[in-house]
Order: sequence, then structure tokens, then C-alpha cells
Amino acid sequence: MTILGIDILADWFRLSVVTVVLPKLIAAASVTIYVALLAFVGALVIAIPLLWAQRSHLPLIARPAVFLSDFIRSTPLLLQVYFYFFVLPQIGVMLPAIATGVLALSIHYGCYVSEAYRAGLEALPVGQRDAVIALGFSRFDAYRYIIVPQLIPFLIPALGNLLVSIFKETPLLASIAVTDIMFVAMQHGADHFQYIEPITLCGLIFLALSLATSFVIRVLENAASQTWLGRRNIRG
Amino acid sequence: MTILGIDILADWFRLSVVTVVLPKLIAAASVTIYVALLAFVGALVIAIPLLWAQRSHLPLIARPAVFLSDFIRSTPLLLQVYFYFFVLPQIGVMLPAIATGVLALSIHYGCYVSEAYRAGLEALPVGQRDAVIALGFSRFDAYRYIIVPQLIPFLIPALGNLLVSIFKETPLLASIAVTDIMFVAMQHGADHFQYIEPITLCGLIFLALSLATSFVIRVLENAASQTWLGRRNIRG
Amino acid sequence: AAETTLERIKRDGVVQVGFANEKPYSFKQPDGSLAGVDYELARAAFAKLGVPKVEGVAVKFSALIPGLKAGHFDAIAAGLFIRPSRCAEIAFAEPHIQIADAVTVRKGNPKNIHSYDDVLKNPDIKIGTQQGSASRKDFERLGIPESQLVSFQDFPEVFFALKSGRVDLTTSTIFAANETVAADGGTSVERAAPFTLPVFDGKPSINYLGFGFRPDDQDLVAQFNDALRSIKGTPEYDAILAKYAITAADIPSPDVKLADICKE
Amino acid sequence: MADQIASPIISFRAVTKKFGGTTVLANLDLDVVQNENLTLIGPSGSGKSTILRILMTLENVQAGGVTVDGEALWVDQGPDKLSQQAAAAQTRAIRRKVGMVFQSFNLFPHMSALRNIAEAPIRVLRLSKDEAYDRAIELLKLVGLADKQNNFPIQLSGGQQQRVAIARALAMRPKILLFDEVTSALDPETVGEVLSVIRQLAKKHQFTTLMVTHHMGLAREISDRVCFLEGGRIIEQGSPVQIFESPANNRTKAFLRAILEA
Amino acid sequence: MADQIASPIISFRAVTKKFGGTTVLANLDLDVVQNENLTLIGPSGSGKSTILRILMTLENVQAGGVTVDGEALWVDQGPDKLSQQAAAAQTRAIRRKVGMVFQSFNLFPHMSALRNIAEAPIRVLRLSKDEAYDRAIELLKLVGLADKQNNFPIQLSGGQQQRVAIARALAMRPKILLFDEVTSALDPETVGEVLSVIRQLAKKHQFTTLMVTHHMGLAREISDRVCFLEGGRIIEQGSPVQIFESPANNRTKAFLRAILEA
Ligand SMILES: Nc1ncnc2c1ncn2[C@@H]1O[C@H](COP(=O)(O)OP(=O)(O)OP(=O)(O)O)[C@@H](O)[C@H]1O
Ligand SMILES: Nc1ncnc2c1ncn2[C@@H]1O[C@H](COP(=O)(O)OP(=O)(O)OP(=O)(O)O)[C@@H](O)[C@H]1O
Ligand SMILES: [Mg+2]
Ligand SMILES: [Mg+2]
Repeated sequence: MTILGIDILADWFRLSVVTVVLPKLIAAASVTIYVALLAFVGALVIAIPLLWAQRSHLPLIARPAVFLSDFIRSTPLLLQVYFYFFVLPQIGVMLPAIATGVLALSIHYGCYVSEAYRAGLEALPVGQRDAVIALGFSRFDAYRYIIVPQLIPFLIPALGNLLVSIFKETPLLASIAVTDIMFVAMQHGADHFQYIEPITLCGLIFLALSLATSFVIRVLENAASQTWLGRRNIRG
Repeated sequence: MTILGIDILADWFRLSVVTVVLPKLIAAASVTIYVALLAFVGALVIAIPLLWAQRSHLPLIARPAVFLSDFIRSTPLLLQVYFYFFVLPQIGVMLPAIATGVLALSIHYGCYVSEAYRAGLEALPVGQRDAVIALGFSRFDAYRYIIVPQLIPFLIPALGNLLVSIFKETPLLASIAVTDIMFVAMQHGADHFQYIEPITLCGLIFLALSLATSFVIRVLENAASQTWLGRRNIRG
Repeated sequence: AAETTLERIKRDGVVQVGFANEKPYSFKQPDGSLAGVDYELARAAFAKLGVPKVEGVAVKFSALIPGLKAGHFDAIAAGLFIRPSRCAEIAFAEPHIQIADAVTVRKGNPKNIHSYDDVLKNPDIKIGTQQGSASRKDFERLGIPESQLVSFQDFPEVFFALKSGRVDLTTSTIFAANETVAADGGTSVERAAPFTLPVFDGKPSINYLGFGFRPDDQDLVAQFNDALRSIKGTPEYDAILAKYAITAADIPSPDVKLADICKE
Repeated sequence: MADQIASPIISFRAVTKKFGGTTVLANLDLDVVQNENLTLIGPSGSGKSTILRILMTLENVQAGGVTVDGEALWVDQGPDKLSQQAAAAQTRAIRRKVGMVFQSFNLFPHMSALRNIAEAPIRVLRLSKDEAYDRAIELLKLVGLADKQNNFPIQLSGGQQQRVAIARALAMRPKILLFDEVTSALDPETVGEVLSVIRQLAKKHQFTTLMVTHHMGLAREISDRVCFLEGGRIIEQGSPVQIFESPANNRTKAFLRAILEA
Repeated sequence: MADQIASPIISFRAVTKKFGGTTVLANLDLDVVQNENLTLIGPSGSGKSTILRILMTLENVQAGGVTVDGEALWVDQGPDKLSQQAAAAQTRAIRRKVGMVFQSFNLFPHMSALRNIAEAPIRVLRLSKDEAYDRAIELLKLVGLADKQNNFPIQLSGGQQQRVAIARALAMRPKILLFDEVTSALDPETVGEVLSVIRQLAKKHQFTTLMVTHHMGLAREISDRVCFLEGGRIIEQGSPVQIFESPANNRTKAFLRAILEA
């Protein structure tokens, strides 16, 4: 121990441990990224029929969809993961752990994505809808050429935040033995009784992931606004 | 098994098990509620100095505060829980598991609450600030009489959502053996080899908690709007 | 010098022990009180040391050793196996119980598992283990690949996975296996029988249970060993063993020394 | 300009329109003949926009009949029965004959001025891109914005945006043009740009127009007839001179006084 | 009403105000004497609001000096030096002499009309509640809203809200009143209510007022002097008759033509 505290740190955060753990963690990060991205895409897709069902005029379709979404959003993801992992096999559906994790995350976040879609549609000025009807666009053309292109820049930040949340919740899947980064870190801890280094490294890797995600979001936002939102500044 | 499926259900979801498990789970729910509410209050308090630091004009205060908040919000709560649990004792801070959990949740959600506060302040029409200056209010009086009263109704829904999130994340603390509802459910599963009923009941209890929270939020929103927002409808 | 753990617990009359809520070692009873053979033996021994009160701190199995080292409690009374890798981390008391492994499978043993050779022959067979459990080392020595091991963070999840068909077998002590089969009532799981246990270095695999302490607390370990030895054979001691169906055959002979078990 | 002998191109017969419990149009009768320029005036909430929105198929009606260019848009089913909307195909056909310019422009923010104008001709009328863009360029010239064709709405001033919106409505070659307070979202100085385009249109082209406006000068100059609405009823109507110089009704008088004083 | 011999109650000396790179006020000189009613007109962005906001201490200045009622609010530090603001205490003292009414009312939405008016006298002037509420009731009578004292802003029409805002400004008993387009957020019919309150005030009470408005009728009626601003400079000034009947400057002419035509 020295006054400067450097040695205290060195005691806690041993380079020898780092060199062993870091490669393992980086390899495991690929699982985390793979699961999170698949789940994100799944959520984007699931949200479409879900929103459609929730907005249906038929109560027989709308009510269950609304209830389902509320139920899923108000119970812990961990619980849902356990449910899919342990209970589904009892009715004969035996998905591998990773697939179960992706399914659970997709459904859970699909409910949030559908809320984001809904917010986007509601934020669209009513005048746009009036204009689309007044000009006689078909429903499909209206979505394709007028509504969706306007929603995308609106959705990017919200969806980006959800992606970050998915990354953050992927470690939960360690509890059903998905060998993601957190699983590997805790496994290393349990095998070698070295926890601080793997935990800290995990934190740094997550920070990096989230910085990367933010960066991509910003690039996409810029790209979207290049086309119309951002031209504001050229205004004469 | 019958065609109507009722017996299949009865086989899986045994009333005899429910009567044993439910009291245990309800008792454990008090731990979940206690931890979640404490953490919520903690987050509301922590957010104030955090926001103040983030908005400081001194980069030496603002930069670390912004970084800290970004870091905490972009790494998994589970990781932070482990960090406080394993690392704090090494610098001589030995908190019981429940206190560690409350601390981790408070700090994590404090960062989100401070974002909510910030959004509230930004949503306040600039004209309100102009009016307050033009009338010569002191800074403190302006916050006390004009700004905060207007923020409260705005904040209630956002803070309510954060409370629901805290409830949902409390089961994470089972991983540091806080004997919350999820911990008790799985323990019962191990002891009696009955898993499905406790897990399902857990889900229902969480649904009830979240419905109760939504109800309280709605009551508070109504109360807030009784005073001014809701009088809209009396308008002649 | 700073107060040692021994001095502190003697002064306070209270000691905290970590446990993983696993029968029959240490577990919470429905009324919230603690029971279990490790817990009750620890209480008897600590009473001898002049520490009348033993409080339990429940943790995940994998957090027992880190929790002890982090200071969340002063000793482990959780049916922890004495293993060389663990000896390097913590100080064990002399072993107080010896037990063999038992293997639990789904009812009817559908994959026909009667030895680890059967596991090696059929890569579809998955073994459920607990993160940080001692048996992983054994599987490694047997050459069972990682892909056949499924690790969970806690004991309840392992058996849930067995029940739901996520894994095909789990190893545990005979005690735990019996407890589980009894709790299940014979509807979904059973002990694999017959099952040929592996032999390492000419010795059948026997597990020794020991109480765990921080390495700095050698004085406490020495006094605890003395206390544990002194209560052996007393009526109180016999009553505790009997309560948990532990026989004389489960008590290691005095020739079995911690130092030998700790050797790689 | 109006030809009073022609059969009406727009006709409302005993139309009642409710929002929830409140009646917005009460048993309204209104005829507009081909090439007539009609201005609707009246206090806020009197139902002016609602009349236009019904023609644009943006709102439904509860009772009465609405006919556009000889085709029924809403068919009266007799007393105590809800009126029935025309079949989807006929509704679409009628909608093509009517164009509307909105108070808040409602341009598509993600498209250039040119694409804003050309998009509907391409997707709805199925014109070729070349044809649609040629038509759009011509219309931009008409509204004096030939040099702004690649600007996005956000790069245009309010008056310019509104002129693009007018061009967009014209690109569908409607027989009837509806204007709903097309200058009230503009600041006073830019109002002029839009008014001059409307004046020009009214002079050069033969359209049937229905206009809601607070600009009494414009109403006077271009309209053949002015209707004063209140509470979903036509209280008074007549030539601009008649209404503005010597209104018969007291409410009309009070309304005009308030407007002109302000 | 103006007394041209009196020393100015407001004086801008060579004031330059920039937002980032753009100069909003350029070397502006402006004097207003006690009890004068001055109207500022000019195109959007010409700096009218900025002048009012500087007086209200809502904006700072880069160069030049500003004096209010003999006390320096901004002190010129000579060329190439940034002007310096008065000490906090003096700024507060000056702020008490000036009241402002905003285009968007800026009432406190969570307070009744009465509390909106009484709150600042209680918290800032430290009046007793009784005194403050008495004063507020009197002012509500003055603006013709005695019966609305318990209404929240959302329960008031735009014109009523603006009248409460005027009463709120008056409750601080300012010597100078600033009005920034106080009618442009109102619909045409309700503009009248607010104008008549302002007319009354101007006639009955001796205030110094600085007003930005597009209502040329009002400007003509109540102001002693009209300044036409463009690009942060006073291009032309004079009596209302002079400015409106025979403007000398071409830009003023063009501006007035556009406004009056619309
Ligand atoms: N979607 C709607 N839901 C409920 N009420 C509506 C709706 N649209 C309009 N109204 C009501 O119908 C009445 C007539 O509205 P309309 O827009 O036709 O009036 P207007 O004469 O155009 O008024 P303004 O001059 O303010 O535009 C108003 O009282 C309005 O509040
Ligand atoms: N906070 C600000 N930041 C940057 N520029 C500003 C800000 N406030 C005003 N400006 C700019 O200063 C210039 C003058 O603004 P000001 O509001 O004084 O104009 P105005 O004459 O009141 O116009 P209007 O009639 O539109 O209200 C404008 O170009 C405006 O864009
Ligand atoms: Mg309207
Ligand atoms: Mg202005």
C-alpha cells in the first residue's frame, strides 16, 4: 500500500487477473450482442401486430391485447424468463436457452416498442392525416409514403433507448445458463474467487456497448435529419 | 385430463399448493414493497443534487456528474448490485444485503429521476421563467411557488413509471439473497418441488402491485389536476 | 492491534454465519427460525466458545465464499465441501461430516444413466450444476465437456431444470437427493439406481463437509475445532445427528485430516 | 361569375352534424353553383370548418343529404334514421373533385416542395413521374415559387408554405377548392403573398370555391356570395356589398363590428 | 400627453445587442420621457421585443448604456469593452419600476386569477395577504373581470387571460409598462376586449408605456410617438399622423402597405 493509492488499486484490480478474464469476457460479449440484437429485431416485428390488435375496434381483439401488454410490462422480465424456460417444456415446447432468452426479451420489449410506435403515431400532427385523406391516398400508400417516413426520425431515439435497455437486461439470461458476459464473469468469480476484476470489466464492456449504441443512434438520427429535419439551418 | 382443459390446468395449478405458497409470498411481498419504496424515496432525493451538479456551470462539477449518470444508466443494475455487495466491504463499508439493494436501486434510479426532473424543467414554457423574472421573484420563491407546483403534475406519470420499474427490478436482489418474493418463490420450489404455482402467483402479485401503483398514480394525478389542470371542463 | 473476530464475537455474544438455505445443512423454517445439522452443530460449538447467539445470513450458494471474505458474516455453516481450491481461499475447520454423491434423474431414468461413462457416451445428456459448486472439478477430471454442463446460479433452479427436462441429471449429496425425492413424492424425479460413482486416485469420491472461516482467523478456527471435538458424543450432539438421519458412518474418523483433503 | 341558373355543384340538404352531444350543424341547407365563389364567415365554433371537412370526407354527418357534382356523398334516410355514406368507390370519386387548403398548410415535412405537389398525382392519379413533375413545376411557377422547388417545407416561410399547399391542391385538378382560414397561421406581413395568389386564381381560373376567412377585404373582392353562420345555422347571406354595407341581422352587425374594430 | 422638456425616464445610448454572431440591436439610441406612450413597429426580427426584454432585465447587452428612471441598468465601458450590468440590488430596484405584459400572457396556470395578481405583491413587495388581495380585486374590476377572480387561467378565454396579465403587471405599481404584441395570440373577435382595457388605461392613468403592436388603429389612437425599426435600427420616427399618413422612408411605406393590405 502506498500513499498515492496506486498500490491499493493494484491490489484490488490485478492485471494478471485482467489478462485472463478479459479475453473470456470479450468472447462472451458476442453472445450478449447477438442475443440483444436478435431480441431487438424480434421486438420491432412483434410490436406491429400487437399495436394493430390493441388499436382494433373489436373489443374481443383489443382487450386481450391491451391486457397482455400491460401484464407483460408490469411483471419482472426475470419471472417471464423463468416461465418460458421452465414451464414451456412442460407443454412440450423445448427451446434452447438462447432462443428462450431471445423470445422472452422480444415479447417483453415488443410491448414497449408498440408503445413507442403508438406515441409516434399520436405525435404525428392531425393535419398530416387530413392532408393524406384530402389528397385521396390509399391507406397503404399513406403509411408507406407519408406516415412511416415521418415516424422514423421520431422513433430512432426511443428505439435506441430500448436497445440500450435490452443490452442491460441481457445479463438476466445468465440465470437460465445463457453463457453471456455476466454468466462468464460470475462463473470465473465462482471458479477462481476473483469477482472484482470480472465485474469491473463487465461494467466497462457495457459502457462501451452503450457508447457504441449511442453513436449509431446519433449517426442514424443525423442521416434521417440530413434528408429533411436538419436542413433547418440552410433556411434562408 | 379432460377435453375442456380444465383438468390439465388443475393438474398444473394445484389449489392445495396455492393455499400453502400464497401466504409465504404475500409475507415476502412486504420485503419487495419495503425495498422498492425506500429505494424510490432515495432516488427522488439523490436526483436533486445530481441534477444540480449536472446543470452546474463549472465543468469540474458538471462533467463527472454527467459521466456518472451516463455510466450508471448504461450498465446493468445486476452488475451494480454485485459491485456494491462485493466491493464496498473492501473499503470498509459493510452494509446488510437489504441496505445494499436499496442503495443500488436508489442510485440507479436516482439517475433516471434526475432526467425526469430535467425534462420537467425543460417542458416548462419559457414564458413562465420570463414572468417570474419580470415580476421580480427571488430564485427560491420562484421554485417554491411557481416552478415546483407546476412540475408536480407533470412528474407524477414519469415518476410512477419509474416506481413500477423499481418494483420490477427488485427481484434482482434475490441474487444477493434479499429474501424478496422471487427468492421465496424459488426457495419454495426447491423445498417442495412445486415451481409453477409460486412463479405464477409471483406474476399475479406483481400485476397487483403494478395495478395498485397505477391506481395511486391516477388518484394523485386527479388530486393535482383538481386544483387547476382538470378544471378545463368547467370552462364555459 | 485491531480486535480479532474471535474477540469481537466473544464480546458481543453473537456470531453471524452464512448459509445457502439448503436442507439439511442450514435452512429457514416456515416460522422464520433456522434449523439444519450445520447450523445446530455450529450453535453447539459456538456456545462452548461462550458465544450464545448464532445469526444466519442467507446468501446464494455462489456468494458464500465471497460473502465471507467481504465480511458479510464471520463463518460459513452451509454444508460446504472441503476442496483444495477452496482451501486456498478460506480456512476450514476439521471435517465434521462425510458423504457420498448421489445422482438424481427424471422418473423412470428415460436416458438410462447409470454411470458417468453413460454421460460421456451420449452427448445429448445434460448435467445441471450450480455455479461455484465443487462437482465441476470432478466433471472436468472425468473429461465431460463443457457443452454437457448447464450451470445455474442457485440450487432451486437446478432442480427446476431437472423437473422441466432442461437437464437430465444432477449430482448432490445423498441428503439433498433424498430430501428432493421425498418432497416430489415420487411423481417426477428419482435417484438413479444403480449408479457407479467415479473413483479418483483409487479412492471413491467422498465429500467432506467443513465450516469455513476467514484465513486471518486462525485463533477462531483452532478454538472452534476444540469446541467441536469436545461436544462429540454428548447427548446433545447425538440428538442433532439423529434429527437429520445422520449415522455414525457419516462421521469422518479422526484420522481424516483437513490437511490431506486440502492437498490437490 | 356565378351562374344562378345552373344546377348546384354542391348541395347540403337538412344536414345535421353532431360531435358527441353537441350539435355543430343544425338542419343546414346550402347550395353552391358551378364556378361560384362563396365565403363563409361567422364566430369561432359556428361550424364553418365542419362544412368544408364534410365535403372533403374528413367528417361524417348524422342526418340529411350531401351531393357533390350530381353524385350523392351522404344520402338522407328519412327522419330518425342516420344518413348513409356513399360506397367507398363513389366517395373516392367525389374526393377527387374536391381540393382543400388548410389553415396549417399540412405540407409533408419530409418532401421537397416539388415532391409535395407531385406525390399525390403519382400515387393517386397514377401519373407518370415525368408528367407529375412537369405539372408540379408549372404550378410552382403559378404561385411564384419556381426557384424553391427543392426546398423542404422547413426551409420555406409560412406564406411560401401555404402557396405550395395551394399548388398541391391544384395538382389534383379539382373542380371545387376549399380554403379554411388559409392566412390565419401567417404573420401579418406574409399574408399578402398568399392573398395575391388566391386573387389571381379567382380571376384567371374558373373554380367553384368555398372559403372561410377573416379577411373581409378579400371576401369582398373575390366572393359572389357571403354566408354568415352562427351555431351551425346560416343566419344571413347575400352579396358582399349587402352583407358588409347593410347587414340585416343584429348578430351579423355585432360580429362585423368586432372584426373590423380589431 | 408627453412632456418633451422632462428628462428621459428610459434612455438607450449606443446599445448593441448580439445573439451569438447576429447583431439584433445596432448602436441604438432611444429616449422615452415620463408619461410618454411610445409604439414600436417594424418587421419580424427587427428587434422590437429585444428592446422591451432588455428593459425587463430578461436580456443583457454587449455595448452601450441603458438608464431607467435616472438609474443605470447597463453602463457603457467605452469602446471595445463590454457594458457592465448594474449591481444585483440596483437591478432589482429598477425591475420594480417596470412591468411587462407578454404576447402569450404567461399567467401561472396553477393559480386563480386573483392569486396570479396577488402572488408577486405578497412574495416580492411583501404586502400582507389582505392588502395584496384587496389590490388584486380592485385591478380585476378595472379590467372588467371582477366576477372571474376564482377562475383558473384555463377557465378564461384568451382575452380574459390577457386582461388578468395586464392586472398582474399593474399590481406591482410600475412606472413603466411594456406591452409586447399583447393581442397577437388572440382570435380576432376577442382582440377588442384587450384593446379597450389598454385604451382605458392610457386615458385614465399616467404611465410611461412602450408598446409593440400590429394594430395600427390602436397605435394611432394612444401613442404619442411611433418608431419604425428594421434590422435593429430606428429607421424613422414621428407622431402617428406623420408616420401613418406621410412616411418619409421607403421601407416604412412598404411595411405599412403590407400590413394594411392584409
Ligand atoms: N373532432 C371534434 N370533436 C368534438 N368537437 C368538435 C370536433 N371538431 C369540431 N368540434 C366542435 O364543433 C364546433 C364547430 O367547429 P368548427 O371547427 O366547424 O368551427 P369553426 O366555425 O371552423 O370555428 P373556428 O373559427 O374556430 O375555426 C365547435 O364547437 C368545435 O368545438
Ligand atoms: N434567445 C435568442 N437566441 C438567438 N436569437 C434570438 C433570440 N431571441 C431573439 N433572437 C433573434 O433576434 C432577432 C430580433 O428578435 P426580436 O424578438 O427582438 O424581434 P421582433 O422585432 O420582436 O420580431 P417579432 O415581430 O417576430 O416578434 C431575431 O432575428 C431573432 O431571431
Ligand atoms: Mg375553423
Ligand atoms: Mg417580438
